Amino acid sequence: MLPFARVRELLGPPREVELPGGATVGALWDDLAKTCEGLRQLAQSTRIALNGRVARREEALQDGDEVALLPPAGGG
Amino acid sequence: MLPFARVRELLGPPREVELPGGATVGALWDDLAKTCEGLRQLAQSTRIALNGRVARREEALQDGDEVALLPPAGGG
Amino acid sequence: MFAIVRGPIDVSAIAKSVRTDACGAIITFSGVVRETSDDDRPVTGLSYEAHESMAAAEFEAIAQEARRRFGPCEIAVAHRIGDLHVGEVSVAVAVGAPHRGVAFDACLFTIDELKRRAPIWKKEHYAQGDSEWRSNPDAQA
Amino acid sequence: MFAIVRGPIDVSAIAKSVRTDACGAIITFSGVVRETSDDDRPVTGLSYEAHESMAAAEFEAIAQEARRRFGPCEIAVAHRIGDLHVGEVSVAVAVGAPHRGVAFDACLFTIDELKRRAPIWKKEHYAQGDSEWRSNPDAQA
Repeated sequence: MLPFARVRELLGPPREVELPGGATVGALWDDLAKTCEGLRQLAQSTRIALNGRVARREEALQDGDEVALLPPAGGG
Repeated sequence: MLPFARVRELLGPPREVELPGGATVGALWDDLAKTCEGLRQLAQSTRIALNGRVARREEALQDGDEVALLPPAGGG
Repeated sequence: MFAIVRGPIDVSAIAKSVRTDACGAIITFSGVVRETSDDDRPVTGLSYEAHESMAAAEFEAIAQEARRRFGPCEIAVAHRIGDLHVGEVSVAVAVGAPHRGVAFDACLFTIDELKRRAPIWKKEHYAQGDSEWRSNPDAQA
Repeated sequence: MFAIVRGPIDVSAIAKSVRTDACGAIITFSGVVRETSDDDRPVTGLSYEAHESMAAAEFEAIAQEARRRFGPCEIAVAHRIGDLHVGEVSVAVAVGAPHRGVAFDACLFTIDELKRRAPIWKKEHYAQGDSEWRSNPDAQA
């Protein structure tokens, strides 16, 4: 789980996350948001990328997947 | 008299020109064009600058004036 | 060249990388750290971070889209991450094309799209001592 | 800086000259000698000449007009004269502005107007051995 920018400041540095078999991208988000009020407020604006490409909530996770949490872009 | 680009190739390098008192920009052009068929063909496209600023044919010349002959621009 | 870099950006080198013998025009855009924020607060510097592999891939996707839209051209993009002072270059885009119209269009499109969709983030550090993550007004949601 | 120069143009130096602490965007345009003419003849090089004082004054007049039209910005222009080979830079325009919109607009306007009205002339030298004076399609008459 690879959080960036303000999401990283809420969740801390990248870390491994244990999930039940068949868990989805959405389930991971809900799990993280459960204990973090700040993260819940960013639900609308945060995109989630699975192995380097933006993913939908329904997509299933495999062992070793990289899930990145991407706040709105600020580059340039 | 300061000719540039294709006009310079017709008239040769910059040179002093003797004109009767009260001569105009147009009179200088006509004097030069009289003996140069190639220059007559460029009458429509050549602008004439008097002391660094584009001039009309009717403007009178003074001793020591710089008259530049400017073909269409090709810079860039 | 599509890169996230950690040190100063060499804009000349990026410009050179987009020149071919068919090239009649090279445009470079450099984004520079300004002394004031968009809401007019004095700024001392910026920190950038990026999802590096996704950002580089996005630069390349944007460049391909620019070529489809505007015509053949060479495009290079470099974005710096880490801490930057006022006056330093945070991003450079260079475009080489046979004629200037394509080069201008492709360069503007590339920087506009980069700001909208590349996974890069910016924290502004203010003269008053506080800091804030700032997203772009047109960032993709 | 508004200059006619005889040697290679240092685009980085010109870009640096337009930066202020209010500057968030720097655009450079470089015109480069292409290997083919507009009518597709192989080109070995170009020779430029200029009415130097009138050209430099025209650059400055164009820059003032650009600022009136698009807003505050810093503009620099250098045009090289003499003999140039394929790949060499004949002209560079740099614009520094708080935001990129003004910088892009002012840069494009400046090079368009320079080609239209600056007293500079170009002779193309072709691979076949002949040469020709070429004026710009939109040159002021």
